[in-house]
Amino acid sequence: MSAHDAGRDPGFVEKYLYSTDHKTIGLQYMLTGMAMALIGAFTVYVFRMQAAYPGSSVPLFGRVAAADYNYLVTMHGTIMIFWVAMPVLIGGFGNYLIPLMLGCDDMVFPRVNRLSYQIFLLSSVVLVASFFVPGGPFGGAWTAYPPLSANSAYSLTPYGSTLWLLAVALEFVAFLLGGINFITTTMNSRAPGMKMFDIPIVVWMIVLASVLFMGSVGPLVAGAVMLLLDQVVGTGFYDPSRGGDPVLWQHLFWFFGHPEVYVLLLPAMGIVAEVMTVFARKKLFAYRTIVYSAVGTGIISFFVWAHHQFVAGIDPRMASLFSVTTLIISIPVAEMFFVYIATLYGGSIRLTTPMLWALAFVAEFLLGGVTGIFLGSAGSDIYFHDTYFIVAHFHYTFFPIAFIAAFAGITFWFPKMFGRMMDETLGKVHFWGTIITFNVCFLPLFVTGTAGDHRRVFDYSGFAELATPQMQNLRILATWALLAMLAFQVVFLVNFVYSLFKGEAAEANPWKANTLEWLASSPPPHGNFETMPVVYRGPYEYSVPSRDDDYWPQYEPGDTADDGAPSGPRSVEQGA
Amino acid sequence: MRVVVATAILGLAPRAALACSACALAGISDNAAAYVSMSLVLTALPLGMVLGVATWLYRNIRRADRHATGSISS
Amino acid sequence: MISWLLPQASSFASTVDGLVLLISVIVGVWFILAEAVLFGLIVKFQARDGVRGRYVSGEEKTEKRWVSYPHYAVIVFDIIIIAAALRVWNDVKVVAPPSEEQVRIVAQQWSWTFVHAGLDGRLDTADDIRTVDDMYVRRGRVYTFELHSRDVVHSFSVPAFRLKQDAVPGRIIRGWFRPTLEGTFDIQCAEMCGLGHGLMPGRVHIGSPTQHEEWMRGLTNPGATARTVTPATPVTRVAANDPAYAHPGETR
Amino acid sequence: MRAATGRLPGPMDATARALPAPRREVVPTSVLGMLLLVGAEVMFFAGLISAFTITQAGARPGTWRLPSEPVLPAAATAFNTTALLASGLLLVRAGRQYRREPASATNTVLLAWVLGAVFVVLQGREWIGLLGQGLTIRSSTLGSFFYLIVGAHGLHAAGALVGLGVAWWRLRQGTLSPGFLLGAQTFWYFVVGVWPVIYGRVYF
Repeated sequence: MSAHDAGRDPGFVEKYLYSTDHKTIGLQYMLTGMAMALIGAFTVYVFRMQAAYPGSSVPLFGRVAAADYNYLVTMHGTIMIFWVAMPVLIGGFGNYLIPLMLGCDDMVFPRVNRLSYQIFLLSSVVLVASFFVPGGPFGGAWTAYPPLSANSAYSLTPYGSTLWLLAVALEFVAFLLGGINFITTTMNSRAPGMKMFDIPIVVWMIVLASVLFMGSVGPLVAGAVMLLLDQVVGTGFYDPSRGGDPVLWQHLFWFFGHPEVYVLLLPAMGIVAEVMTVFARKKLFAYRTIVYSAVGTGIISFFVWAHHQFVAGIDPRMASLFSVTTLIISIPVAEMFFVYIATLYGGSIRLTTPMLWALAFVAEFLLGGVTGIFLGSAGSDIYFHDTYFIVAHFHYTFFPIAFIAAFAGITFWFPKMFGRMMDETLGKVHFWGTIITFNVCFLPLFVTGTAGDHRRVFDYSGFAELATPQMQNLRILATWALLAMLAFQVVFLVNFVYSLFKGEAAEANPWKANTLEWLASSPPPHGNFETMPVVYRGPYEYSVPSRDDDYWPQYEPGDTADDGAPSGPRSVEQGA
Repeated sequence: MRVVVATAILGLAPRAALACSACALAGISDNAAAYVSMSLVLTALPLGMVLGVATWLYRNIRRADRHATGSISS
Repeated sequence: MISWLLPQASSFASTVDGLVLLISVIVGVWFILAEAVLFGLIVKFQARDGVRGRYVSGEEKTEKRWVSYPHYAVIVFDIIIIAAALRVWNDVKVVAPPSEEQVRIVAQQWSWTFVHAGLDGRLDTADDIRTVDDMYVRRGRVYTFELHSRDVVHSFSVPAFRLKQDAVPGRIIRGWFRPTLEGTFDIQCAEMCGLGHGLMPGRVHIGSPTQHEEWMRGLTNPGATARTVTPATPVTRVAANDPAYAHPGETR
Repeated sequence: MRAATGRLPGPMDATARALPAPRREVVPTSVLGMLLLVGAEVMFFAGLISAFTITQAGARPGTWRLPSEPVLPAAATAFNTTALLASGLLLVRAGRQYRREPASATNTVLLAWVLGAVFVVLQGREWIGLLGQGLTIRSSTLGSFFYLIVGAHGLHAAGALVGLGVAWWRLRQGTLSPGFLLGAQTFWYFVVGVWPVIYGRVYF
């Protein structure tokens, strides 16, 4: 507890709404993300109902017109990526975990951190406000290709598209400020004794993700400013009749857009690593390999963006080049997954709810990963581009990232965040309900996509090849699975709220884990630790043979490895 | 072998590029060149900057670690 | 695999399908193997009383090889896929056979206009035939197309051809196809192009040489050319479907 | 043992806020934070410059700069550029003076600030002139890019001047923390350093 705060009870506003405490900010990010997820879920419910039963009146919404369908798919994509995955994985877990896991009291720039959340909240408000302006919200897909997005004569949403763009730009500023904090804190505020390779993987991953984000977001912000000027001032940056170039936006967008995939993937991988090692009681297999693979993934991710534009009219020779780099990125990512699977070998696996989510992440993401090969290969992307095959592919990557990994993290750190355990039975019902319905929902979409079903189509009746009863049955199957999946999320919400008030009280380290956040009491007070921890070893010393306990916390004094000369666990490793 | 042949075709016969929008308009080959060169700049710049900052950090972290251990032994 | 769901109506359709099959086999085997190992390990190493986990750092060479060998295999398969993918890409998008027929495709919100070269085989002559939403081509001929857009980015997609190409305003994009199957197939707009994006269907009619000639003659005579002046069908359908279209900008 | 006493006294400990946590600053926090921001800003300007270059190369004849529009005053701007560069050099000098004896840097910081302000004011005058001659943000693609890029830089310069001004005020009051000065310096170097690139690319 910092000196000026000691002995003073902050009021409600200062404690919960206007706090500089990283834990409060992290939870604010997470809860805002969860609230936005409800809007994202509602949009998908409406447009999937329209896809399954075109023309019928959707309960709670009414009849879906073409413009409604377009804005619903646009908002679903935007919200789920920028307002759910980003705040929960980066803003939420990043803010909550980094100072705790590094063993310090707060971020290095606490007020910048608060500003980051406030800007993010403002961006959410702007986005939600765009639902209520004349003309309706923006409906030009989350990629917002101009001239459609640049000119309201084409998009017919004069205010919606501007508010959408403004919201996205504000959101980027928020995460930029957050990223500065994450990186600086990790470099400068580690507990004494914590070397670079004693940092838990999840912190590494969030830091690398922030580096990727900050390296790639600039050009998109530049492009967004240009688009904003096109919309508001009437410049012609993307208007070909006035010397502009519409393809330029695609480059600027995807230059950010593809690293963004890894910005989200890496934190999810980090969360899964923490959960897996704890519940397999295993040291993480090849820690350094994971860090290096993540760095490699980050570097290569800057060379792949144009694979989103194979058929967009770019130079076909350039497309060949990007096809090669895209397949190369499968190498470090595959390496990470091999390492994760290898971590299970020789473990003592406990299938608790967080562990189930973590294992499901690996199992489900594998399918998302391998189907990406079809799209990275320029030759087959000609066919698959903008079909439901792509939709199914990226839901097999983003759903594990934004939801499965997030559920793993929430169920794992819930005792730390709120001081109470979550209910295991409800957790498992929620897990199985979500996983089964998720697969039933998206596997049919691979089939319809392969049959030529293209995206964002409000009504298939004009397409003889797509309007067949077989295709419609698959769509209806996917929609019903989606409805069931949404229904199962109620179980999670009930569990969350119930456990928040009535859950079994949690001790400081209920999972017998090694990392520093488990030293603090549950929930940790402002300032985090009663006495600041000192780090003696790496974060994954589970099942060390020479010890009675099968875990060995980082903060527990013991055989300290001196520089260069491995002792304690490291000598064991050499004997093995 | 096919890769070699393909690369050779791509390199030697740029005129065969048909779906190349950037080559289709008169005088627009400048545009294609600008796209390629600016892509290189945009890709190399963040990597270079990150590499620079990372090197600087790495040196300082090593010095800090050495300093720390040194002060203990003394 | 795609051919089970959709006919192969162009000369390169089977090439694309072959690539998809190759990738499916390779990644399918990998996927099943990886899942099998994952589930095998989960089942085998369940927590049991009195059995502790093993201490494996994974930093030793002998341990690492269990990850390295599959990793080298991934690289090998990547190279195979890259080679195949580039060959197909090259055949479809980079190198074209000599042109035999020409057609100009103009995309706009929300219809397709096709300018057929007519009997003289050249565009921009008096006998050009313009049709809306219906393209007429002859089986077995190499068509080169010019893709234009009048307003926003569209994408000319013919699933039965395995062909897709974006239409970008301000640019002329060229490509080719050779129809190999007679019949009528869907044309889609595959890029979000606004309100009527989902209502922008077109059809490609592939005919035998005699059928095609009949079409050409039928479309050239005065009675049939009236077709070019009818309003694009999707626009009227959009208007009927959506009140917002009739009064742009008005609150719904 | 090693770890328990492993706290490295950072160079800024004397004036940094009282930290209860034993922090090990491997590099000055404010500089690292500012460098990360600057990195993202450099990418922002790189995006603008690349958009400028691509659009210029792809523009059809007559759509880039209308014949009625004035040529950008490269020669007059050379003077502004010199003022800005001189301001950057002065700030380097101020930093050295500050490390020897903080109070001695006051006038150098002020001079650097004034030169920076001269740059911003002269750029503003240049804009007024160009607007009068018919080059507006909507008149042509060149106009759009000119006002966007130079304007974005001008905003950054104005923001950096506020920071530098606060640094000068605090220096005079004797309340300046080294971290604040380092942060303000880093950002000003970015503003100065990115300008020659913009000048070379946009004005010629």
